[in-house]
Amino acid sequence: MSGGAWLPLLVLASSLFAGLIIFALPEASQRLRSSLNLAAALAKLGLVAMMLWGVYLGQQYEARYTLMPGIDFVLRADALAMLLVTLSAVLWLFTTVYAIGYLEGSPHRSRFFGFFSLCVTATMGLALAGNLFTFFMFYELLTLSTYPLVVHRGTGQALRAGKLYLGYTLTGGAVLLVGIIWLHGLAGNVEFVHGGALSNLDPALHGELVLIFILLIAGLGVKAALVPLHGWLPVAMVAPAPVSALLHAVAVVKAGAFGIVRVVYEVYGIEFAADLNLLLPLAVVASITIVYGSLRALSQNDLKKRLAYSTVSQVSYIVLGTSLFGPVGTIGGLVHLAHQGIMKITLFFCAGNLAETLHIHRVSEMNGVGRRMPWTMTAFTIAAFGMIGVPPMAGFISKWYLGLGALNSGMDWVLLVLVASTLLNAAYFLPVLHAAWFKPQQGPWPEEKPRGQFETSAWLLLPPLITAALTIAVGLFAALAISPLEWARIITLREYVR
Amino acid sequence: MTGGLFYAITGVLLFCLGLYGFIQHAHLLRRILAFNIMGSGCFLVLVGLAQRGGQVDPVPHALVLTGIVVAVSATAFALILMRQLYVESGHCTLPGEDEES
Amino acid sequence: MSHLHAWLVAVDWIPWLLGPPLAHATLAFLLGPRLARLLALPVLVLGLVAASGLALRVLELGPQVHALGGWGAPLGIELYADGLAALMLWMTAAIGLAVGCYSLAFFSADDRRGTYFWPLAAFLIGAMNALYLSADLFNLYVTLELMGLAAVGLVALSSGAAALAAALRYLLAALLGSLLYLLGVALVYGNQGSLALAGLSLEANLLSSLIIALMTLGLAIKTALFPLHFWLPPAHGGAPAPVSALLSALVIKASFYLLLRLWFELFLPAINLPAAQFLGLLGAGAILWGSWLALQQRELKMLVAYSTVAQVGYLFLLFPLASFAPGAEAAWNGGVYHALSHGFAKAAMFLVAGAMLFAAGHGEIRRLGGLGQQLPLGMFTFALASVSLMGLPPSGGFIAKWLLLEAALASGQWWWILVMMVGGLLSAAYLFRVLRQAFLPTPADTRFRRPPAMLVGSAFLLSLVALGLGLWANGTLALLRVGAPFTEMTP
Amino acid sequence: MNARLLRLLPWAPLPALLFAILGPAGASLEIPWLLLGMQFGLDDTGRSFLFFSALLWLFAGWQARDLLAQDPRQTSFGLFFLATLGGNLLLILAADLAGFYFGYALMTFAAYGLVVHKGSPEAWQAGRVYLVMALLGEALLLLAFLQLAALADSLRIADVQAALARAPGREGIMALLAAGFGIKAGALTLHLWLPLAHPVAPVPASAVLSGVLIKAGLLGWLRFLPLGMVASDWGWVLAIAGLIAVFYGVVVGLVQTVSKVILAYSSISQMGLMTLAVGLGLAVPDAWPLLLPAVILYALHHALTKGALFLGLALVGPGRRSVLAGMALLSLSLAGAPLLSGALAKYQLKVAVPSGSAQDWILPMLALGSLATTLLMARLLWLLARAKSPRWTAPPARAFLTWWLLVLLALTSTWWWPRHTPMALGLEHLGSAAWPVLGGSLLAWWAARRFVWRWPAIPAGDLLWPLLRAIDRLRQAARWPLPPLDGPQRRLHWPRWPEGGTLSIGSSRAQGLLLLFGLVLLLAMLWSR
Repeated sequence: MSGGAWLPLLVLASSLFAGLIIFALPEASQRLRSSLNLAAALAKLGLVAMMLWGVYLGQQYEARYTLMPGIDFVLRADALAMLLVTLSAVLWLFTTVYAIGYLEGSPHRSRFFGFFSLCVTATMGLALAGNLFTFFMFYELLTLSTYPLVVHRGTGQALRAGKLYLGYTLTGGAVLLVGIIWLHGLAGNVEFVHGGALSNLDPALHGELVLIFILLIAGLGVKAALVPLHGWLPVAMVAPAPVSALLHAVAVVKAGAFGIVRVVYEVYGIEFAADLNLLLPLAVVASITIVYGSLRALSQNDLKKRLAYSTVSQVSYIVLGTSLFGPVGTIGGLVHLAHQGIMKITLFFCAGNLAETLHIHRVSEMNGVGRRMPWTMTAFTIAAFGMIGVPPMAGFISKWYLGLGALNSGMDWVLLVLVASTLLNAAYFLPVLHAAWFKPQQGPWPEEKPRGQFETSAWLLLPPLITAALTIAVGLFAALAISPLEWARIITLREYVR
Repeated sequence: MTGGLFYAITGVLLFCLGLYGFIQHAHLLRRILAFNIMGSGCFLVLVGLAQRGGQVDPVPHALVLTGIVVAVSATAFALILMRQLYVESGHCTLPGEDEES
Repeated sequence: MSHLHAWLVAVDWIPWLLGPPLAHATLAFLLGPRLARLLALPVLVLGLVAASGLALRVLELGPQVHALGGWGAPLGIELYADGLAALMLWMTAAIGLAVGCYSLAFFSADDRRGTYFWPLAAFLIGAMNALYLSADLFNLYVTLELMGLAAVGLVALSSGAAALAAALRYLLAALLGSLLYLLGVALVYGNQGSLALAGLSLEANLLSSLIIALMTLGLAIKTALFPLHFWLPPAHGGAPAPVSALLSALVIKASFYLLLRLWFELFLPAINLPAAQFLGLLGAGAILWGSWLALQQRELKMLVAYSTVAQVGYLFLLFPLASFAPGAEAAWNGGVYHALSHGFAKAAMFLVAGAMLFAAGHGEIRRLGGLGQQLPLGMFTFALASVSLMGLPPSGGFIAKWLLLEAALASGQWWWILVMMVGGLLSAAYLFRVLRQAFLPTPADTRFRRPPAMLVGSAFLLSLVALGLGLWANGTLALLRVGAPFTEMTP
Repeated sequence: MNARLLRLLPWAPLPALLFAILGPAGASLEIPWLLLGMQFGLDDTGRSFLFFSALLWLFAGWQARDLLAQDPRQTSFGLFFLATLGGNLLLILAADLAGFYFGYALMTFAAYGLVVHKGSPEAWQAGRVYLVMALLGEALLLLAFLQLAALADSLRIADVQAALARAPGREGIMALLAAGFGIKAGALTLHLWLPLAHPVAPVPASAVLSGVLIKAGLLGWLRFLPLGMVASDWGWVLAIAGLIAVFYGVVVGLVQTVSKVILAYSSISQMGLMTLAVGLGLAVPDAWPLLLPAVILYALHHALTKGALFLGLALVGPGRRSVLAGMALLSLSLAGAPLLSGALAKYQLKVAVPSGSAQDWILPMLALGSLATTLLMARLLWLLARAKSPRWTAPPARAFLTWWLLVLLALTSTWWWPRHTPMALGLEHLGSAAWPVLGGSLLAWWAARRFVWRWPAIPAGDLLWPLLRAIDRLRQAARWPLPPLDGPQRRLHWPRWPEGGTLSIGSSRAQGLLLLFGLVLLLAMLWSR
């Protein structure tokens, strides 16, 4: 069954054209820009919902265009793609709302929102990409469209961060490109297929395939912030809070992690990857990243930096799940793709609220902030507990499936990694919560004038509250048919049962 | 050694001589002259080598004529530029290259 | 639509590519700048139509031969157009049109430089068209020389000793290159008794080696291959922006085109691996050294000029990669594609650099902060062009890089992969030196002028084409395959 | 809103209480779309735990309403109180792994809010220790749960338990479970947080912490360990640890000077008894059918009694001798004095101890444990009687009323609780129940006269401090890259250890005390034979 090609294209176009129009808007036409942004986000959400329903019913949406002989540009909405697409569409809406509030009155908003939309377009594109070539196109587009967001403030620090970001991601992109082309040379046009397409290649090529795998993972690992390729991420947090939220939750790191998922499952095929003994090293790298990121997060006083290192750690859960052979681990990795996004975006929203409302940037300044901004800190608390993996938050579901997956695949030691990470997560989140809720405040807040009837502007407050509610909901109602978990299960079914 | 080959070898020698001058000298006039000597060498080679078969080949003649036209116009252009440079800067050499010999 | 299509295919466009520019040049020279300005757009549009028509014709009917005035080879001049030539012609026409529009705004009607710009530019375009269409070695020499002289004249448009010196340096280099080439031609004729490219083929012997060395060297000088690039930065960097665009985008491509033709039609039987690798090595040197120098530049246009030095290096990677199968076809395609996309991107970049200079009143990169607000479309254009130069998708540069990498992997020459990766990163490094200015606040002492819309607009269109080359590779490559030396390998 | 929250607080556990009493046997509910497919069920064990938990929560809530009426942070307290309550009830009712874990975690984290409620440095320190250890426990449990779920391929706790009994690698999982729940239950060496955390919380919170929350660990053991299914040597480890804890809690508790700390150590001691029972059940599966009701009964008794004791602390004040009398009754009950609820619980335990060689040394130890408890309780009462709180405002009368109601319930709880083996109130049992209490009282009386000022002061948290110091040394030595979690406060209140007067073995008083102790030990062994 084919549902046609127009839907994936429309999904891309909805943010692409919004972005282009926004570029052209004069700085002053704020209302128009905001409405356009929101309208585009809502339109995209609607389109994605349509597509999601179609995919659920087993329809195929595919747009194909031959770019070069032997190389097609393919957009295909399969179940796995829809996971990231839906996540991005939902979180884009919230982030847009948040960004409108966050950047109220600051300069260069046209540029900001323009690139913001481009960034989402790129994310959508790489989610929908039907082969490595298409994936790479959007992967690099993402790099380019996020750079202006990272350096948006134009300070020296931001520019340095941008430089580092580019250095890492462009190098990663180059390595990835080599891997893709090499693979292209060996196997022709590598489409993403359930179960992978490489297992029937000549066994003599297996050595090369291992090398290619290393190249691909190294290239993707930069964005996924695998240790030791993670250096850009903690620095890139100088960007405005909505950007950090987007980078850490949906766009950049997810691009890397998602790519790894695609490579393992739909290029190599998990069984073939297991035959080549590639999974264990991947799991080890992911585990090291998980523990290392958490350890570094412990000693960060800057709140956003702490969150950034936490991202380093958490994103590798996805990679870890990917490297566990067997459906349960797969579910764990995939579902964390969505869960981590929801939780981390909440945390960054809240960090942004603190910075924007009270000019709090450091953990040591957070004493007693819970009483000044109870709603924000409630959202933060929920997300933090989710990150730790406390039931019934989202993180628990991920951790549970990852743990079971590890046991099923015979990698029992992964449990220890999970537990160590849980403890470390607690060790760097709980002091923050303690300071916010239980410590007395030190001196008056810098700005005590209330912004509206809420503790901060409603634009800033609503998104984290909603995502925090989602954090609970996706965990609590994980067994419901519309939850990410169920969707991950559908993907896994299609991945393993051929 | 036929006459043709002799001319050709002379042409090659001229070319090399011109090339040496072109590279060695800094004064622009000398370089332009060197260029002309190189050009002449080329033409000699062209005409000389074409005579191998014994009979006269009309094609190189046509070519050489064309080539001379090109060379003359190039020379003229170069001279004008050089003059202009002298007017503007008072030097007949390119900046950074001093007359040594 | 189909009528238009049929008509485009039916007409023999080759004369239309030569006559109008040359006529325009003559008229412009005789009748002065006002008429030249008036005529410029029609002629350039006609050129684009003709080039498009020819491309379509070649695509559908195969390589085209046109005997000028009804005289065939050897005495008459026979013109020949295959896919490669059609593409180069189309690039010349398209960039020519954009630069023409740009120049209309750039040179005001009473600008002294305009008086000479129009005839010289038209002459340059005509000469290039002729070069792409020529099918024998001597005609190629003549067109090469004509093109060189016109280009030098354009460089000399800027007043001042520096510009003159640059022009002279350029002239001397061009002349030296031409003469080396001419000597090669003479030797070929002496050896083979014919100059028509179609029937020639060298055998592997000492003389052939000498010929190859002479001609390659001569053309390498004209293409500004490292380490013979010394003349390029001052000439390209110092000339007025539209001239820089023409030179950097088109002129060096013409000599490269010639080298490509010779190497894969005339030289192929006589070349050996070390020679090809040597050219590649020089290309690698160009990539690294040119990028490194570009990183050091303070002036915007000099940075762009050194970027050309670096980008030329990629062109020369074609030789080691395409000389020996496997991967030869991909390398060939990639090299040509790089020439194309670099042409559009670099033209856009130089044009927009001119607009930036106009807006800021100076070209010092460090003080360009705030341009992002003042010239948003300009900055965007620069960014688009940069994307192509960095070889990032979706752009022509990316397709080129992809094909070259594919060839390198297929033939196992992994060292070129490293070079290309490092080169790509270096180009990102120097281009982002400019792009980051978009995010800096405006310096206090800078006052911006608003450039005419045409300046940025034409550059923007060019950058879009550079981008479009990445999206429309299929058609472009199909055209390139017509008459290509590797057709036997196509599926 | 704040006042209303507090006013409504006590009624929150009421539905649970009613359900525990009236709920149909074997009631179960499955909500497949919740979490990982949530299941609830009410078995006999669950009903007992639900009953005493809800009951104690009810009373604690009542008292909180009165005691915290002036507290500026009463809303915070109320919210954490409710959250802890919710977690507690959920874990009791949950019949699936994820639901249980959810409740357990909710309870653990919410209780942190109760522990640090006062916001004093001591509270923070206690909170940190509590949290670190609780997290370690959660981690161990997560390890165990994941393996269990993988083994059973089901999340039903019953299936999981059965699967564990069958599994070839069960010993490791059992160890994880024993340790993980042991932290909550305050098992020996895992109890370090308990004497710190229980005392710093507000009185109503302390009551539920000590009365109910530590029982969650016990419930975890009951639910997950393959008790009565398969024999494991871990059982002996648990049993011995429990037995040692009985005395360890008393010994360290005796040297405390704060009444709430004494109660906390008493909890350790009492939980030791229950640990012993669970351990025996694990070691000797055949004994479990008898041991299970004993454990449940004991848990019921201890929860209500300890809760009442804690709640009573807030009511003891000048001119409130009657409260002291109530406390004395509760203490007697705790020690196992005849006719009170503790005696029945202890008897139940005694008869359930499996026959065989174990009986020979366990039964005397139980008697001795009663004696020790008596000593500890005497110390408590002695402290309470001497205490002079300068600023003490009497709670409203209804607080006393409800407390007395609770005392009544606590003293008689095991008598009317239906599920225990009938026991005659024969004199022979009366005697065996009475002598340790009598002996302990005498000993206490004598010791109070002689050793009042010469007790060594072991800081609350006992082994925690040397442990922390060792970790700190290690960190300094190894240049650990991690900074201390929370800067300067780490240095707060690190008691020197031991501090205060030392007990010299060479002194005649000490020798006398030791002699007496040995004598009583001998007696106990002879009598219980």
